[in-house]
Amino acid sequence: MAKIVGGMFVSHVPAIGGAIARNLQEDPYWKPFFDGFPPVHRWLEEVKPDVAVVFYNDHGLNFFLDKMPTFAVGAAPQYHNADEGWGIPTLPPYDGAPDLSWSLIEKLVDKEFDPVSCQEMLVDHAFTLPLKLFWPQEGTCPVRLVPVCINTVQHPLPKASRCYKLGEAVGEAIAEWDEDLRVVVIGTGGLSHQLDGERAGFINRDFDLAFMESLIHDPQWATQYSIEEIVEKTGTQGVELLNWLGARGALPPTVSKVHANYHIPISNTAAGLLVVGTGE
Amino acid sequence: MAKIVGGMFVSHVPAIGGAIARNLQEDPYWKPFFDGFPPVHRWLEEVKPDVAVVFYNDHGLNFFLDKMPTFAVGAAPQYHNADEGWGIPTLPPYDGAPDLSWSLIEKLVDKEFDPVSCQEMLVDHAFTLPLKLFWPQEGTCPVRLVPVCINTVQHPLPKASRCYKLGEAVGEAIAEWDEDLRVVVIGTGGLSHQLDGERAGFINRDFDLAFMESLIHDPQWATQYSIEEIVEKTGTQGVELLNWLGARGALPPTVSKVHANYHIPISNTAAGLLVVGTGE
Amino acid sequence: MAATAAKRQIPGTTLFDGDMAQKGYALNKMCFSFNHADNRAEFVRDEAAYCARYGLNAEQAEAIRSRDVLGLLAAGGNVYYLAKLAGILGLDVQDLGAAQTGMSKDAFKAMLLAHAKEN
Amino acid sequence: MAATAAKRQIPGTTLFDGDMAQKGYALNKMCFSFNHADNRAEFVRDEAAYCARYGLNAEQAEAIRSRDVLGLLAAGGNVYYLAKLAGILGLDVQDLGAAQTGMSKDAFKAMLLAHAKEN
Ligand SMILES: [Fe+3]
Ligand SMILES: [Fe+3]
Repeated sequence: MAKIVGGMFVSHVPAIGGAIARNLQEDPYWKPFFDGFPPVHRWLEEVKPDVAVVFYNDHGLNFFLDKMPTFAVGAAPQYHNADEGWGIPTLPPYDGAPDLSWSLIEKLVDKEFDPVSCQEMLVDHAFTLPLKLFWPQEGTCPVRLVPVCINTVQHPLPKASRCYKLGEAVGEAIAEWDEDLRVVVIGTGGLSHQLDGERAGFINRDFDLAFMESLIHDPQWATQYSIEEIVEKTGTQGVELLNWLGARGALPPTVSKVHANYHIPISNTAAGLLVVGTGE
Repeated sequence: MAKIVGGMFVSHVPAIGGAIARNLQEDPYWKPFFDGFPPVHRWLEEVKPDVAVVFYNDHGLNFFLDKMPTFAVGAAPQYHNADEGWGIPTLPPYDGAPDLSWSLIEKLVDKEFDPVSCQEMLVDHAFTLPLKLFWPQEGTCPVRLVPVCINTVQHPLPKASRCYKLGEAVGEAIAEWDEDLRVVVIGTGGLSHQLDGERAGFINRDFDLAFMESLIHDPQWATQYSIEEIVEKTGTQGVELLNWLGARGALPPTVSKVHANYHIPISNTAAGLLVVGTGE
Repeated sequence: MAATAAKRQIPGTTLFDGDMAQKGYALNKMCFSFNHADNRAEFVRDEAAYCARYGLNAEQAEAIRSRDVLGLLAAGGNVYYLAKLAGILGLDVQDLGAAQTGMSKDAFKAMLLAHAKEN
Repeated sequence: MAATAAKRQIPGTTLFDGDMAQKGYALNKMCFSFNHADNRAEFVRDEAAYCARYGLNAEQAEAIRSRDVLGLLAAGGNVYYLAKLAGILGLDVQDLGAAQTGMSKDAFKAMLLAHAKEN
């Protein structure tokens, strides 16, 4: 049976791609951010996941407003990254786990979720950069992937509680998957930031820290808030924390903290990093 | 407030497009099918709908397996028909009702449905031919449209009960819509037929007639069946009756029969037609 | 490992699920391209080259070459997309039905009509 | 009639909902095209012609011409797509932030840093 070994949560910002490409890990601006990752690398060497299920949001690479899914699940043999228009290097393709993907999709539909199934799917920086941060080695990513994309672009966005339930259903489907796999769930995006409008530059340190803490001890805490409230508290793009909630929903109620980091700012974003283990 | 005046349910087959183009309404093969529609035209002149919400399935015109929605809702100002590859004439564009569409999408997401929103959307024969049968006059269709597309192509398909609930949520959203509109809901597809496999040509008259009857007096009757059971009883394409269930879900529990017709076959399909009124 | 749980067996019927979709993706993508007249014309001009461009495997390419409808289905073809191929080949759904059931077209049409007389 | 129910007011913030999406579709579609280098080059070659080809309205075309970030948002632009336009113009998110808040870029960056010191 497949086992979930833990959850990894991290912000994503295109500029991280440029910093990696230019080896700026020790640059004073970037060091406090990149210094968060060595403990994560050590943990990954211990838990040795085979597969990662990645909850993320697309930024207009694979999806446009002509067909904007609330939830989309990749079911492709391979996922390609591509030019997003802001000049960061394109990363090599990722191997999929399509049988597992289909099992998730079947169980989601059975539990009255209405996912889009994607047998071809471009993955953007929200997917690729967290993987590169977690597995920085040259070449292809050493785990097989299942992308789960949540709409954070076009309102109405799915409610926080719905994203959490989506994660719960994903977690149950993984646990029922009859193959001896070690699975890590990943949530990317946030934390507080706002790129657009007169409130651009908005950051809410208190909320971010409370949210990160809640994922360890009170995982449904943030589901009390409406989407509008989350935008108010975290910014128009801070709402990407929905991806963290989805991933957290897939984990058991009790987890233990492996590592956390929080740094303001990279670009306009409060960068969070959290890793939790299930003991598997 | 918007009012639902009734529901219209009809099979769709590409060949109907050819028959209309060649004026075969009086041809012996087609006459028993086309003779079903004059009573519907008279009813439409009485109830005078402004808007039609159409539950249908796409046959590989707008959606492919790279991004296959479970449920998709159109939110475009206009919907275009296009070449589907089998040589039937392309029909003129349809006016949308995007404000109503967005209201539906918001309420669906609030009720934990996960629709795809489509601000551009090609509509295929499953959408265009029923409209042409109901409103055969030259030129553009006289009602504004909201397309609701249900996946009947890529299994897992949404359960019958889920499609019915989708319809219920659509019905509630229409009732809450603060504009003085008369709305008709339409479900297209089925009834029993199977195009593929050694069982091609399968038709189940008893089930079809029971299903049509159930929509009047026991609308949730078909939701007792799993997708596999529906395929077994109605064929691989008979499962398109999910669109009828979606549309029926949008209507009040009690409706009155306006007109029905059932004819075997057109192409390989058992053709059903049912119109019910709400008394509005 | 099969992507899907134990399946209900329906005689003469295959549900187009994740297993079939994985198998047939290239074939179905090619058929989806037939929404455009230019692509249909190009397929007609050189079938084999068109199949190769879409990366069809040997089983799929041979099923196209031999007009083997059941073979196309077994190779992962979905009938909603294959119907666009049938359009190019000038086959209607009764031709397809006859080919799959081993009946003559007249017998297949008579069988359809007979359903109207049931009970 | 507005497509959406009465909205929560968040200062300096507009949710990209159905009303905004309807307004901004052409603009966002143009920005989505900037995923391709050829399209970016063509935009640079003749901005006005490129805007016209995507059917931008006068308000949108003028906001592009005058590099008016708040104007682009008011005209229905979504920041996830507008960011691709910013890339072409060589603007980073701090340039955008400065433009929208009326700060200098240095002041905007200092404001971001100040959040790290809160409490
Ligand atoms: Fe993001
Ligand atoms: Fe159909």
